[in-house]
Amino acid sequence: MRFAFTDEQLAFRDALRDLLTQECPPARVRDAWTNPDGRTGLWPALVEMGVVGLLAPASAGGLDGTEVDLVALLEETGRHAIAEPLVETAAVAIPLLRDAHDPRVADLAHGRIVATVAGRTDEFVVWADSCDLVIASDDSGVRMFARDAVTLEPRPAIDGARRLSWLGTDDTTGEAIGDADAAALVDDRGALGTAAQLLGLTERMIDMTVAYVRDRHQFGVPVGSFQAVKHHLANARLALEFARPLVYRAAVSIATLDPHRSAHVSAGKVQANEAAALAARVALQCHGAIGYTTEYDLHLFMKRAWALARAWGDTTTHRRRVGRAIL
Amino acid sequence: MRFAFTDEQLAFRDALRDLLTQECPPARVRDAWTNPDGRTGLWPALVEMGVVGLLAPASAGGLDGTEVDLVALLEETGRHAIAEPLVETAAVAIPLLRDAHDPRVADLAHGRIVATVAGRTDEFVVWADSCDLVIASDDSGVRMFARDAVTLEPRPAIDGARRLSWLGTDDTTGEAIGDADAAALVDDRGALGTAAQLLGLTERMIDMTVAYVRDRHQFGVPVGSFQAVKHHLANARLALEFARPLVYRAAVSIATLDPHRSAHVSAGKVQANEAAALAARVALQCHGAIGYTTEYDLHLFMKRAWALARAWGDTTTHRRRVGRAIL
Amino acid sequence: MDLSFTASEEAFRAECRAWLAANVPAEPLPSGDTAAGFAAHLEWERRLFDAGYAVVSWPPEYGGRGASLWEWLVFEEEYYRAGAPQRVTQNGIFLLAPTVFEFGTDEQRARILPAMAAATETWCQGWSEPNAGSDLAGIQSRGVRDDAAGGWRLFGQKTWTTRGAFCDRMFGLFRTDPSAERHRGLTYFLVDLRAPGVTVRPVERLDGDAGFAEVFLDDVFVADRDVLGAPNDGWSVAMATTGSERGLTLRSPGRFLATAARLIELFHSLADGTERAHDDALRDRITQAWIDAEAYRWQTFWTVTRLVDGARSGPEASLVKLFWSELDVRLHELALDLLGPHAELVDGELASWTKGYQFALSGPIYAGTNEIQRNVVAERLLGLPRK
Amino acid sequence: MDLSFTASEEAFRAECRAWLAANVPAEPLPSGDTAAGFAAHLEWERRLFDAGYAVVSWPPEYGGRGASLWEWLVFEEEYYRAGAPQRVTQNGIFLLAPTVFEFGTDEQRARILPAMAAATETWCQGWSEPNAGSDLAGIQSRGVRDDAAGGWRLFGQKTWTTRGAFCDRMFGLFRTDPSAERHRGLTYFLVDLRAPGVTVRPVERLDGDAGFAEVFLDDVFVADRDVLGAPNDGWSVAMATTGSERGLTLRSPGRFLATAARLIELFHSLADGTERAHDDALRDRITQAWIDAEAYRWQTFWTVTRLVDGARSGPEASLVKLFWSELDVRLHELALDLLGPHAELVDGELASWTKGYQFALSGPIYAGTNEIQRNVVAERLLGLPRK
Repeated sequence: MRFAFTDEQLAFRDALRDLLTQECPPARVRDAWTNPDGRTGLWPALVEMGVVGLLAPASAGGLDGTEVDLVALLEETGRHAIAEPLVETAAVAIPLLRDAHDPRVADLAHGRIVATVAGRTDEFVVWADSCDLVIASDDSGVRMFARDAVTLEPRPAIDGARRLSWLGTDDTTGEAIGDADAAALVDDRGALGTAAQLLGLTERMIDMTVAYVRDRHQFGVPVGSFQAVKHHLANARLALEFARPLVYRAAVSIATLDPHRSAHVSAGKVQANEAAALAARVALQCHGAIGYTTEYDLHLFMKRAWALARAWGDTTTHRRRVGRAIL
Repeated sequence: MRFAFTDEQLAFRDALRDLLTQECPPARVRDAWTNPDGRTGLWPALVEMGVVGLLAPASAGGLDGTEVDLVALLEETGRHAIAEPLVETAAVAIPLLRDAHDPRVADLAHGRIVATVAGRTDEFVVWADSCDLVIASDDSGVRMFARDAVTLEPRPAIDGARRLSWLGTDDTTGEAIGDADAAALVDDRGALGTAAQLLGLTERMIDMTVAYVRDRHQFGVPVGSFQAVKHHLANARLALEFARPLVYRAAVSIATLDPHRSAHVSAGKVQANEAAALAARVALQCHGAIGYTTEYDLHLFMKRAWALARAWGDTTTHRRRVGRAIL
Repeated sequence: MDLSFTASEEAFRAECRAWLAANVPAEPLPSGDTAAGFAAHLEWERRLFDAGYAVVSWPPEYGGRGASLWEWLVFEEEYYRAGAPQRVTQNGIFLLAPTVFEFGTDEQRARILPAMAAATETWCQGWSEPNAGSDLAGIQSRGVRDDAAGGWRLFGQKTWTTRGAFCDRMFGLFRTDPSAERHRGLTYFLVDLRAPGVTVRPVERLDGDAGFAEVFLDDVFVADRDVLGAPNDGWSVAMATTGSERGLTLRSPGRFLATAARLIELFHSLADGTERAHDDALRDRITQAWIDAEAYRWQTFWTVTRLVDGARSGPEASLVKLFWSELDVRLHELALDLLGPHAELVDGELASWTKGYQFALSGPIYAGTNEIQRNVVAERLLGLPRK
Repeated sequence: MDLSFTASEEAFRAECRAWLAANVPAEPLPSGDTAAGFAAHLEWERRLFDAGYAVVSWPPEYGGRGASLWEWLVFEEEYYRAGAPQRVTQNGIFLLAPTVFEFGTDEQRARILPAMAAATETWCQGWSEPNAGSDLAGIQSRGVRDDAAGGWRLFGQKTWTTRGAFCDRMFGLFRTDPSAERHRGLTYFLVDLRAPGVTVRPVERLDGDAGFAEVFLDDVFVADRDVLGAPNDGWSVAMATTGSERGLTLRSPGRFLATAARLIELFHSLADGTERAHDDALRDRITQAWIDAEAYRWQTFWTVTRLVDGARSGPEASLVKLFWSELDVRLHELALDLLGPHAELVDGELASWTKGYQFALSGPIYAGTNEIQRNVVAERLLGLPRK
């Protein structure tokens, strides 16, 4: 038993953190809201660093990495609220195409093309306008489409960077790329990646709030010296502490194709959803009115958290999935 | 619209409060645990004051009162945690016998006999050993038995004053005393009476805790000056504030035989259950270890609250009853 | 106890219901927190005024119809039940008017109240400042006496001024005696936002509307007739719990009853015929939200009975604020849980829930955070020591 | 990451499981918080010791078998899984022994630890006093130097001493330098409860068992060899987060996993074949409790990996205490909700849940209230200002 990242994994994560701290300040996330594609423009850097192609075979330009390597990186991208289809491409499409021995895995890993993915119960896809491939799954399997071969109807979302489209795929031009088991794995991978990003978002919201309440004074003392504020933030930290291990465990379960991986992923997504939802509430409440303006950065992280806590399966969906496995 | 007790109702309540403050200090509740009958010995005083016979006709020695009069009195008896089958006799049996034109209503009102009652879903009756009549109801109607005509199997309860018995009534010696509608009314009356007592218990637990945390010092200041303690107690007070009106409204609904009375009673019982459960948690937590001993009085009230919050229908039972009415 | 409305109250209810059914716009108005939406809402307010429903509980001479507190509650229930537009005049009507009734001169009442009722003059609140939020006594904006001109010159900055970008006038507290301590030395001013020296900067809220404003004051002249109450007595004037006899310190139960009813409709429209219709967890939560909305209604009736008997609002108001603000969040959270992935959308008819959720989140913050309200309950209702 | 146990750990698990299956009493022992039950539990503890399972992570010379932290976790999982008796020796093993390992002399270790492991000498904790609960530095009981006799004379009162009525000895803090401030001037003593001058008064707990005691000390002599650490240094000795290398500061996940498993069994036994089996609200809550127990397990594994790498426990321990204590309450509340009216009974086999609920309620109070723990998280982990 050794439940920790390796030094190499931590070094990779730290390098990504350094990159994103430099390249993805909140202003860049804010810009994504008004950029035509809703994205932060970080794709080339993520490709260059090997994040995008992490799970691709070395022969396809990837790093032959595992979900355990990836989960630490996705957590960082959540912390910085990057607006990129990274979960969709790096965590879902690449291993899907890799397992299907599809040569386009190299195009994805090299950043020549980008993919977005809808899980079995999703009606919407994100950032499809700027993607080349659209992958859609249902209970019978997974199909892949050229972007132009599907109907995309844009729908504005609460997180202005997340460009959602209603996805119409009645079209029969898609290629079958995976069977029912692959479709289940698509859901698990998407939920895992989202859960990891939620961990990073949760920590970021806590950190921003701690910094604010240390600085902000009312009644002659820092707001953060009030016990009610302390306890709000302690509760958010508590939720994070008991979400993280289940998300990491789920990463191992997917990497090792553990037969119980779906329940493990769902348990992790439940905890990550709940931690992020609580952190968002606490962050807004402890900030007060300033957190309620879009001039302040908190909303960028809060709205991403709201969106991701419902993406790839909300809390009830995942809790029930666990319930069916254990009851 | 006038949603308040009359001066007469308040004067009656205050007189009862004075009586119980004098006659039913916590020591008397404590004694009930070891008394052979588990009771506080207050029945003659309650008869004398007219509390027991409140709903009985004047011709039977009662006061021709309504549930609105009664609810204020039952709240007081909850505050003092009296251990008597008052809900069973005064709130349920007397109006049942009154409506059935049964002459024994006068015996009950005069305190010559005492009744206990099991609702439609109850398996246990309380204080049956010291009662003369045992009333049991099911979906088809209500039947009444002499105590000796039923099988009673004592079961020790968490509130040592509440003498519970498993009730066996396969016996066919019971008299039919009410139809299916009467059985429904038995449940509503029992739940209303219990809810009223829970309000009083809730307030008492809050009051005891406020007194304790004002007095108890740690770290050189009163424990009650800590914001976490303040907020715990404010939450309990909040729950009480929004439980009370629904219990009173339910009393009016029964008194006026409002067609929606069952939903009103259930809504009141839900709020009273939840307020009492929260107040018990908060009271124990704010007291700390001393509240965890039986030498201190809190446990007498807390255990009564736990018991009554499950008696005559727990929260889920009543919430679902409301749900079926509104959804 | 008598829990029925009188025949005349029921007649009033029927009249309100009929008028609202005939007049509430079929299509929701654009958000009142945008320039175009604000204008559309003002039109609605004026129709409401013309029909006599703008301020039902005010005396007729100021534009009301002298309705009783019970009638006011009936009107509010019907207003929300009809899905009628948000009241963009509410900060004047609910926050300023009670103070004008209690502390204003006859001249001020006659000048201010009818125009407010008719929505020809709209008001925003200038309480908060960058360093005075929960701690309102930290106000630093100041008023300097100008005897020659017969008034005061204001300097400073107000913030989180709801709809400040669209309103005509602002009521606010300014420090006029810099030597006085905290709560003392403040004066309650009525400021013309079109006056020279005023700069209003719209600030976007969570939901993307410019619902807030920052108001900068640089040597803004306010005449003596626009001081409410005595100079340096502004704190008492602002904090007096006034107007309860007109329902003006109450948050109408109609709002939450209507939200609960819409939530139940949403449940039926999304769940009926599916297995979610039998989802006990969902049903329990919706039921509890409905019970809570009912509890709020009956707690209000309980309070109103006391007010009718002549009681004044006290610290119990903090319990009320805690309850409605947290209930409103729960109601909207439930709706979003029902919507599932659609909760992410901000277009379409269901998006009102997403917007409503964001609005609900402000409830536990504004008008005294819920942390402060819990302190008030503990200290003033339960008697716990401040220190 | 490697989330599998080694072959030797698995073999150890199999060995523990087999021994427990063969030896755990078929009928639950009477409560260890009664005189008769305590004696019955001590018999069990001695069997455990004879089989080498009393203190698996201790070095062999003190009665252990030098098990690794992972093996300790495995043992604990199996112990709770088997439904084996509560450890009435735990306050010695978990609270005193780590301090003896770190601060004791060789003589003290040799004298104290083997007898503790063998359950021939039992220990209770003498921390709290009537005026020193959460604020432990408020201790007033005192120790007076007696040079002639080569020791100290103790005076005062200790309270909430768990199983103090049955134990042989007590470890506790006493004020030995009355001129020193609060945390200073305390000394850590080991007191023989049979010594002259000691009076032990049993105190009944919520569940009716005499699980607490008050200990009165009136001129009780304690020799120098029964001082742990240096005189006047008792606070540092008591507060050092010690023993983590033997798992002794961890609350075993096995306990909550076993409770969650029993809860699921209870659900099936009461609900299967009834409509409650499909009650989503109930199922959701049970599922979440199980997820939380799993989260606790994996958070522990995460922590243990760090400890194995040489880290020491820090303020994260407060998060752990918050989580397990509140989870334990939820697990038992759920069981009572399943039991319905039967939750009121204190006899019969299901009554263990009612008793367990009452015990669980002590979790958020003892060993530092959860309010204090949340302060620690906020101040020491998040860096919020104390004042």
